[in-house]
Amino acid sequence: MSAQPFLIAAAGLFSMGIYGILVRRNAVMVLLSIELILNAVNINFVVFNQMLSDVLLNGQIFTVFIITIAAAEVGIGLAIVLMLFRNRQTANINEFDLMKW
Amino acid sequence: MTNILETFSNGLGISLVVFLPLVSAIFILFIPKTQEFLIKITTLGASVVTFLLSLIVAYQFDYDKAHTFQLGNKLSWIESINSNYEIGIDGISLPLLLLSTFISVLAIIYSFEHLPEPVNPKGMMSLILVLETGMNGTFVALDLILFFVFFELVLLPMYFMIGIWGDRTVRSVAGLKNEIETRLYASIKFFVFTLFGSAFMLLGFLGLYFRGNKTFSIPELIELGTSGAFTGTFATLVFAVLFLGFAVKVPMWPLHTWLPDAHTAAPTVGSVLLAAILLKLGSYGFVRIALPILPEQAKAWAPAIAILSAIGIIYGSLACLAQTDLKRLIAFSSVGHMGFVMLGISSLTSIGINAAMIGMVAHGIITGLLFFISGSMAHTYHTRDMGRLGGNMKLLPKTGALLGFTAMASLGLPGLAGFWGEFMALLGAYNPLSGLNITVFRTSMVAGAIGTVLTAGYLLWMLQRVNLGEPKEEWIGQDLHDADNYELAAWIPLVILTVLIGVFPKLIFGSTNDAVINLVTKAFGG
Amino acid sequence: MEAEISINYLAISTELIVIFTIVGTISLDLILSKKSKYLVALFALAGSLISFIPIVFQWANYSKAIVLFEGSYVIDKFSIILKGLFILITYLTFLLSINFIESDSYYEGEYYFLLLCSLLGALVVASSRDLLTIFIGIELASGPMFLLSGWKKGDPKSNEGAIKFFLLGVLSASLILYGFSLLYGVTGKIIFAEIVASLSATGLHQSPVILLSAILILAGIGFKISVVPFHSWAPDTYEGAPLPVTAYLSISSKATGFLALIILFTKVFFESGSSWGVILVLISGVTMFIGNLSALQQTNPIRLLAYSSIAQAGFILAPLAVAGITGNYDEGVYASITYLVIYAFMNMGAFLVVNILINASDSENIYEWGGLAKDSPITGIFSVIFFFSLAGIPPLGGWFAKFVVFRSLLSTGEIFGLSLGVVGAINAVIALVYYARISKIIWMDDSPAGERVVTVPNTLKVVGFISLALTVLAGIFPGIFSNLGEASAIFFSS
Amino acid sequence: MVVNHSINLLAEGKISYTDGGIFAEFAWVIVVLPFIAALLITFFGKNLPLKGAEIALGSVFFIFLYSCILFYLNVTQGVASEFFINVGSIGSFQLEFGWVVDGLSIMMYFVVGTVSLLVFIYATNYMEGEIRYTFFFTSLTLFAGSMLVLVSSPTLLQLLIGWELVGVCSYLLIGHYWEEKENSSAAMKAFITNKVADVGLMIGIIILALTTGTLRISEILYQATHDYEAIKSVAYIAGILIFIGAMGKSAQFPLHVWLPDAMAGPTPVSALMHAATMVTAGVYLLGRLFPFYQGIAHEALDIVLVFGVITLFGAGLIAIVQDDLKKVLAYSTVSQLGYMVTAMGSGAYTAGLFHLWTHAFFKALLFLGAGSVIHAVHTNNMSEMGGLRKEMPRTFMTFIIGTVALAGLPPLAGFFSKDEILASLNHEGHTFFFFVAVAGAFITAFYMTRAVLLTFYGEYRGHGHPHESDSMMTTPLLVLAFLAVVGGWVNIPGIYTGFTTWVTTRKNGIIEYHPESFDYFALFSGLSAGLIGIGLAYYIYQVISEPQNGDNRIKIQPVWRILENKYYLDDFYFKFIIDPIKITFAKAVDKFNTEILDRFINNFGNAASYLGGVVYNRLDQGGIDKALNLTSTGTDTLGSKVKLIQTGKTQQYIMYFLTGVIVISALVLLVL
Repeated sequence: MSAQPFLIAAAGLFSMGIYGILVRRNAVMVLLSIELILNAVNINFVVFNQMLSDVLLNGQIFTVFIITIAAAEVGIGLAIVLMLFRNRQTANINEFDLMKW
Repeated sequence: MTNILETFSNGLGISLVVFLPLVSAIFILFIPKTQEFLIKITTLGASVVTFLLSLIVAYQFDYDKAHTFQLGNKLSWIESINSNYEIGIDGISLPLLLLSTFISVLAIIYSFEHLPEPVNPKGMMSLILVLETGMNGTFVALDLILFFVFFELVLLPMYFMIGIWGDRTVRSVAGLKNEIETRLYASIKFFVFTLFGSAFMLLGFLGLYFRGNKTFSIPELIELGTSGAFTGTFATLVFAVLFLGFAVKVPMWPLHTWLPDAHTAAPTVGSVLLAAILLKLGSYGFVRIALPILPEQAKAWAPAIAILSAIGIIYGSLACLAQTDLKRLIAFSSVGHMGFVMLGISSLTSIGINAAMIGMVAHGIITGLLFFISGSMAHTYHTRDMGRLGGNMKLLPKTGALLGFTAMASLGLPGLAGFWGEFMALLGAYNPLSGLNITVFRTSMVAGAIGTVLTAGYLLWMLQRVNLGEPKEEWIGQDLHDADNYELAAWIPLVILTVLIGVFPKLIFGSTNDAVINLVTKAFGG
Repeated sequence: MEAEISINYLAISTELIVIFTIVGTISLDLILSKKSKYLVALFALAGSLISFIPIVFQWANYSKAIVLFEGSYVIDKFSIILKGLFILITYLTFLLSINFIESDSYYEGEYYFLLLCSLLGALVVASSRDLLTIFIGIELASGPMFLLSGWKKGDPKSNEGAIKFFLLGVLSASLILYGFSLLYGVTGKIIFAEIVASLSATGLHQSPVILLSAILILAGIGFKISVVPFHSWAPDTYEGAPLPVTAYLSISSKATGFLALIILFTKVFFESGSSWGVILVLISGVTMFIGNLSALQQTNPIRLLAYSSIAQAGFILAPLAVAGITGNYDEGVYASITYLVIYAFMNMGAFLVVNILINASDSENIYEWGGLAKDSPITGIFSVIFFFSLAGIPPLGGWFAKFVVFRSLLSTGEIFGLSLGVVGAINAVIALVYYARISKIIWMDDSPAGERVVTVPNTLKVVGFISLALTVLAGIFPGIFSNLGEASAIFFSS
Repeated sequence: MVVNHSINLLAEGKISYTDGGIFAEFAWVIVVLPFIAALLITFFGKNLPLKGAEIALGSVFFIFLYSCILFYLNVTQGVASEFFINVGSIGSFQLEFGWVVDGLSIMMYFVVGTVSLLVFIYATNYMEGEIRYTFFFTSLTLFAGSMLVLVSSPTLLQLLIGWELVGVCSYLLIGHYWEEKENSSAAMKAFITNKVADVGLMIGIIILALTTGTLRISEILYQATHDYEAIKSVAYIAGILIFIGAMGKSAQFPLHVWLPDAMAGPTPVSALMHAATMVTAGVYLLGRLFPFYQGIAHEALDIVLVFGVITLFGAGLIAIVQDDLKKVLAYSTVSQLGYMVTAMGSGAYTAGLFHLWTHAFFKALLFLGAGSVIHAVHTNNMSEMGGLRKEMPRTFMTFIIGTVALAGLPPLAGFFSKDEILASLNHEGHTFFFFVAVAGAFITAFYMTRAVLLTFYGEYRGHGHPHESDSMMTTPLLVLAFLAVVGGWVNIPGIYTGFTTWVTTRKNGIIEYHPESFDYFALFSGLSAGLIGIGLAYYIYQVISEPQNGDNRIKIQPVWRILENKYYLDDFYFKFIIDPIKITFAKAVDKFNTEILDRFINNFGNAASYLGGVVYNRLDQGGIDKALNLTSTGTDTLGSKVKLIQTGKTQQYIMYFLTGVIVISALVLLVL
């Protein structure tokens, strides 16, 4: 089975993630968009692993690590967003422009 | 005793001359601010010892082999780039080294009682010492990188000297919207100009390094350069950047604009050191580095340098005629005098380069003295405006007499030091190295000769306005102090030296001549 | 795979000590009462100092590379030097932080814990030789920084800086990952040596996929080293973060990024250097200009330092860029690393000065700092040394850093190097203006607020003198960096 | 090309001479002594009983004695030798000082020694009570030394040094009363005018030195007279340039303008420097280099002649219209210097020097006499004098002797020297110049008689009661009067031509015409011109009117006005040379410096700053907004969507970031 559809799907996911990051105002949604990108990467790794029949399963191991790290990062991200929300009563990232010169 | 001297000849003597001031400066930083006398006496002691050491060096120097680098050493410094702590002196650098140690002593003597506001002996004295290390080091460095480091080392102390103790007059400057304090404008202008030149100069050094067997050693590069290793576009580019670096420092027209501001704004000691030594770093760089390493390019550029020098001479003199500020006038006179030095160098003959050497020393002594005197006067009168001065001979007879003497020396009076540089430079320019455009050089020579008239003109006019006539109303009854003992102690040696060199130029030529002949023969074949 | 697992624990003892310290710190933080929390700090300080011991030992003994985990992890002189640097910088950051952390009611334990985690990440990056390890290293190094940059919880600026940093950081991580996935997809390997072998076998060095992968990785790392156009977060985040964290960000994080860049681009993509080299040349030149010109405009010292460090990054990048084109990696890496090391200490000093001066003047506007040098001459001297070192004025360390960069740029005399050299020279002059401005203000301007009492805590003095000693030493005896050349050579031979 | 100096130049001269022995060897003492004396006066003078004058007097007395000894040696056995001290070498070029002791220099030593001694004695009294008495003697002693440096010089280098040193002394002494701006301006004028001339001299010396490879005068002259090709090619230009130098110092038209102004100095100074010694330096120079001019630069000599003649005539005319007694004498000096230069120009070496010799005595006498008068009446203006012959008999008597000597009546000194010049002109066939010179003699006699009548005859028109000066002042007058009488007897054609022998006793032979007996045509012309001049003046100023009204008789406009305005030469200089340089050019350069160069530099700074602003504010902190706004307005579909993402800083950064990625990808994948 060709790997192409999967890769295209992953690329699509990636693009959707980018779009989300750029367009969504809510910080949580932006976080989720980033998750999309990470998942696109995950798909890539798994597909490549299968496609190349990597006996060491490097791709899959990588995926596991990425999932872990993604979790950690979302944790960090949510902590920051929470903090922001506490201070500013909004999670709309467009309003964070205190330091605009 | 002899044994000790023996060890000195192995580079130790020169190294001490270079680093003793720096070490003393660091030592001074640990003396509490309140111990002013201790600070001053330590500084003086350090500089005097340095001067004595340099005299020992001069004593040990073998004048029969003045064309070779002597009393030096070569120690590993930055192995990874093959840059070494290579030092040594030859007949060209020796007089300048002595000048530097000597003027430093005088500057410190002067500073004993004449510290500029805000008074801070600790800061001032340590800066002078750091400056001295930079100056001495530049004259003994025989490695391009070492040279560069010392060359740049003088920037910081001078920047702070001008910036902290400089002239606080607020004035408007063409092109800037807001008025600015002279010292702030001058200090950053000085710094940026010089750094601009030297940043590119460093690129040039690197170019030489990569084309020249990966060595920064000046003697080795001279060997390479004189055997024709550097040619073509490469050499042109390198000479261009070296020219930029050195010409800014000299300064040559039209890169001189930092000079009047810096000299005018600097405190007295700063102006003295700036004029007496710092400007020499540039012209010394030409003689030590640019000419012997890139002889072909030097030939190609020589007419241009001659023309710029001639313009500098005339331009500087004319600008002097328009000045009302005493220090600024003297500053512009430096442009003219250094024009003579560069004119001598550009002739690429042994006569011309010898002229440049003695011109450098003479300018150092004479203009140094002029700045001493004018600085002291500015301090006494609280103005440098020549329109308000007048009758100085009556008010401050000693200062006035010395000013008169120095002005005479500055206008190139035969029998005083300034004469040789001017006369011999013109002599050199009349018959430049064969192959150079004679018309250009002779025109430059005539321009230079006319410059001597203008020089006489503005200096005598200055004397008339400042020294002669009846004192103005505002000074009568004022408690004006004539030169005190510290000032005289700093000035009289310069006066004596001016006369000595004027009467017996062999003091300089005896050291430089062999070295210069060797340089010219090697680089230009005669 | 039934190979016997034998691990050279001595070789990774630095990392182990740091891990132990991390665990110890967090445990102590849990155990200790509020009053004795200062012990946490002491523990962290001690741990980081102890971790330096193996570095010394390893430097003395490891004349050739020690390879662990089937080539995934390598300890050689190159990595040892950088580990030493990371530890020293972290130690100095601790010292810088002590007063800061104590002055407010911040959580002490976590602070040290997070910094040590970041240190561990940096240590890992230095030795990593496969995609997974290096990725973990990078993430471990930057993850804690997201939190630390938002450490001033009550300060909206800090929050804002943190979220910007975080979002861009995660984005960059995902780009790096996407690049990695492509690399893996083409070769099927994750260990660098094997990837290279596979690429040479298939001859795909210049294939679009590999180039795309390189670009994505470059973008991701470009964020870490804050080069244009990936730099925009830096000023905001720097401004918002606590000052010691900012210092750490601009030194250690940046160094980590450069290290990753060096490892990836010289160990993996070195054969496609002619393509990315040109890009790096452009980035480097533009970065210098934008960084320096923007810095000219700053009145906030931290933003000024932020842009200054952006410009400095351009300088560090320059030799690598040219090395990519000329293939003379040895030279380029030596120059970049030397610059990086010297930059680390002088920048640390600069942050120290800014830290003291902000506290002394209670103002984040440099134009209100007039006359502070008179109130505190020691700070004045520090400022002269560090800022002019950053400007590259001899005999302060910065000159040698600039010098080696110029040297490597001109080494082959090809046009990119020459142009970048000229750009660098011009930028050195521009940079002088704003570096000198700070010295000018504190030394030459009059105090707007009369005499101020400036106390410099001893810990800060220690940081200052260590940085000063290293900065001046680097300027006067640059010979001490000849080891870096040797180390770079070993790095390439392994 | 450089000839070894061991070549025996002794073979050149026609006259036998010796090396002068120990006195020649130690002649340097008289050169150095004044400088030491000047130093001593500076440091100790004020505390001495005569305030330093004794040191000055002592030193010049020694010079006088020494020069007498040398003079005696030269007269009896002939002396010619030179000594060199090396003071440095540049390249293969030797820089040497030294001293030359030969007939020419000994003659100058003697003149300097004698006149200096007398003037010094005179000045101790004349300057008594004046401001800066000690400094005056310092400068005067310094001048004596400098003059000796100049005339003892065996190299062009030392000559140049002495040349400028006397210039400085002149500057110091002219500006002695520098409280008045006029005086310091006069001093400046003297210095600058001379400096202008020195440019010529300097370039001339440079050319000669580089062409011949030596700075030794004797060697240059050797080459000049021995068919060396190199020096021939530059002889003309070098000759003219050196003459320009001489024109400055010896006040030849049009560079004479400084000398009349130089009368601002105290009268002894005028007598010593601006009449007897310093101003003759140019003539001395021409004499020293005479073999060169005569041998290979005779075209240049023609030019010398022309300028000499112009000067002698033009300056004489101006002297007629002066009211200031010293100015009369000053213009007279210029005119007489013209005579000397004319002589040199016509190839009459001895005649020129002879006139220098006699002129030194009688002009010094006249100046000192004038000084005596001025001292008594406290004014320089003859309109405020008159009738002084009764009050000041000794001054009057000696002044008359000086006048007669100057007017050229036998048997006084001026007669012989002027006659020899006229004879030479006649002999060389310069008929026109001969007649101009004769006319000059007439003018000389006229204005001197006028001056005498205005000063000593008629009624006293001034204030106070003038009386005769002290013996300290009148004794020098008497001595000089004696010399003015007998000075000419040393060179009487056909009877005794000792002077010719003296001054031609030198290493480089002089070939010139020596009249064996009087040229009676010249003698008659000159003598009658002088007599007519005296007679006419006497007629106008004494017979047909009172002396003070005599001027009205001859005021022929506009000639008078032109003369009063000195041919408008000063105005020309100021209007067309000095003011443009000092005001227009200087201001322009200064403006250029501050307004253009500095502005240029500062604008660089501004540009960098502006660029920084643009980069930071527009590009770094907000550029993407604008860029996207611009593009989105054009695209409807994407526009509304994209607008959403522009406001937030964070997303703008991300946008920035991603744009970077895309651009780079495009670059790498598409372009490279």
